Amino acid sequence: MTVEGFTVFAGAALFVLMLPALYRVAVGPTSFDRLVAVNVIGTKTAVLLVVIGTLFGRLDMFVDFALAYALLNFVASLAVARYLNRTRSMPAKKPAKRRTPRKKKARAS
Amino acid sequence: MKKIALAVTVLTGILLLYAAQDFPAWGDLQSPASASPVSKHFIADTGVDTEVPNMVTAVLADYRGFDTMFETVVIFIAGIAIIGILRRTGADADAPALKRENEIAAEPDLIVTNTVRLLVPVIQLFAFYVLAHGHVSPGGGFQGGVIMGASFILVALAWDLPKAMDRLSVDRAVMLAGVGILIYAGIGLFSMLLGGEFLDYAELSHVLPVSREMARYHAMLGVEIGVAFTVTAVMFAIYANLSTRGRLEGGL
Amino acid sequence: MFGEDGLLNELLVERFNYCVYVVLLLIGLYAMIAKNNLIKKLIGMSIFQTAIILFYVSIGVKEGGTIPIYVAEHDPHGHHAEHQAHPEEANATEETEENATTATTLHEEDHGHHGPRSLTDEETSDYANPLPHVLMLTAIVVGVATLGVALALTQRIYRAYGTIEEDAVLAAILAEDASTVIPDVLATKPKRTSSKSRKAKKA
Amino acid sequence: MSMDVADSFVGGFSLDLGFLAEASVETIHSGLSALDVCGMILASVGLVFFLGAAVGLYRFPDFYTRMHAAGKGDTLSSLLILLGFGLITLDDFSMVGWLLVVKLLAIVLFIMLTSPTSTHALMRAGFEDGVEPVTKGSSSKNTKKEGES
Repeated sequence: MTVEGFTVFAGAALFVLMLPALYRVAVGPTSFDRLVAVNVIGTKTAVLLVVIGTLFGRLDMFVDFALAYALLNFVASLAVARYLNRTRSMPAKKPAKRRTPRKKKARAS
Repeated sequence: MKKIALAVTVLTGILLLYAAQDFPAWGDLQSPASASPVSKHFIADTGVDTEVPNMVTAVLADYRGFDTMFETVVIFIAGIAIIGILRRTGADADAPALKRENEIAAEPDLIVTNTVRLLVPVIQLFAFYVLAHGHVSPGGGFQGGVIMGASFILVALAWDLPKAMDRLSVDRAVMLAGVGILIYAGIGLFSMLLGGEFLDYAELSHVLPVSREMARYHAMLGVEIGVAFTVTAVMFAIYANLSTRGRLEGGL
Repeated sequence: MFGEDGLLNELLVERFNYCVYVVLLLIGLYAMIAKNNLIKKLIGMSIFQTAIILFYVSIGVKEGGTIPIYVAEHDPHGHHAEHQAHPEEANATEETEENATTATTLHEEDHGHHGPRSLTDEETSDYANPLPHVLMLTAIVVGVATLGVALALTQRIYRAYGTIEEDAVLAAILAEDASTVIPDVLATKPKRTSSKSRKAKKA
Repeated sequence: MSMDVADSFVGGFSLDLGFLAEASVETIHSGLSALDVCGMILASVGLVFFLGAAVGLYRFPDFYTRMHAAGKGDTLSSLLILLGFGLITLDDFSMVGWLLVVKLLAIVLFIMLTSPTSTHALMRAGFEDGVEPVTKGSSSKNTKKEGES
């Protein structure tokens, strides 16, 4: 196995393993589940950028992308966490939250 | 309504896919965009003209400098517009009605605040790196400005808005945004004074002890600094106004 | 169907980037038209923008090309780099004599030029087209500014009408149009009605 | 000037022009060095951890356990993969290789600090919002109820 081959494999594996997280984003019963999954995907995107940089042989450029992406990902997830922390029982949020478990129930049955 | 929307969408999609057959294939070297003399010139001669290795920065700040300047003005105007739209005046000012129901005052979280306290200087240093190193690696005024603005937003997120406004108040941010545009336009006007055209950085070699190419190189850095000022200030102003619905107090 | 000249081959293999952009664009378009919630409309607008950005950037791609930043040997400040690169190349040229000779001649040419030179057509095709990147950089920034203004307007609408559902906002505007006695309402709630009637006139 | 220093770093870079196809075997890596092997092992372990995180995210019954899987597995796997690729990049010990490793370490440090922090913030937000954990005997009924409380 060459380094090139391993790099391609690692990138593909990262991408494929993001799919369960994407599933959690799509159906996660609460919005917090979705946010955790989004956070995971964001972190892994930064890693994926490093992998792509290795593949292209321009890692010195892609490292900057990865760092900036990790930073903005942190800001985003922190912002949403703080927002949800502030707005506890916002009236408009309740029906949305109620709807998702029901959907899941319907799918299970 | 939904059916009409679906029909319109599908129709558009069919049209677009039909048109896509005539587009150049993926990675085609002979596609019109790649084969045009303009793009070839940008790739081949950027190094000769400006000595900047990063072509994107060179095209952004030099070849298309006029465009970027008014881009910066657009951001500035957007910031002012947001402040103007959300500002509470007259009878609106003391209307309390718009607090969300059961809104609680979020305590600053110990872990989050300590992490942010640790990270903010590093992030700002990274912003300066991205700004100053934008000629050689990916980066430049817009990116550096956004990262810088993010550091202020991070402070506002971890504690609350007033803590961030101690460092950069919205009024000062608007001023800073104006200063950024003035820096940009000032460099352009200065090169005009030196006998060139507006934003013709090469003329700056009359006052800088460098060659004409390196004058463009350094003037680009100055221009990017102006852009970074504006973007930093406007990003923070947008966040401050949108997150508090124009009240500029409290946390997110 | 997936033969050399088939339609699907052309669309899905050679031009898959356009398929991706069309799908994203349609999602955005549908959200903008059909959704009732103004925030969801804005999300649709954001997706639409992303589709356009993807389209432009994918046009700039070249087969086998790298990102539009000069690699070390084309770097305008590469004189230093070349001196450093020399010993390594000398090590690397054990394989074939031809390689070594071409490498040295190339370097001699470079030294003759002394400083940056403009790239040949061959080398030009090694880099992605920078122009779409620049255009999209500015487009992203303008997109952020537009999105900010749109969000501010949405907040303003919420402040005036207490809802961001398009139906409800339109209904409120219509009801007001039908029943307003302007001076009367002005006297009680000056700010609200003025902004409302302005909106109504626009509508 | 710092620019010149940085450029000289770029000059020592042996992995120039990443033309994937032809550059792959002959010019860059004729064989696997010990560092390459170490890096590949580290990155593989990282991928295994990420597999654990992904499965946990998919299968665990409630918010807190999912967060547990995501917070720990995600952070550790990112660190391992980044370090692994740092070792792979380092294989010629040039100046630019060291610079890259330092930058990668910066990312590692950054993720190590931020990922648990954002996980903690999310966890706290969820807890204060009243998301209820699965308890013994409640199986998954409780989690479904939680949205309605």
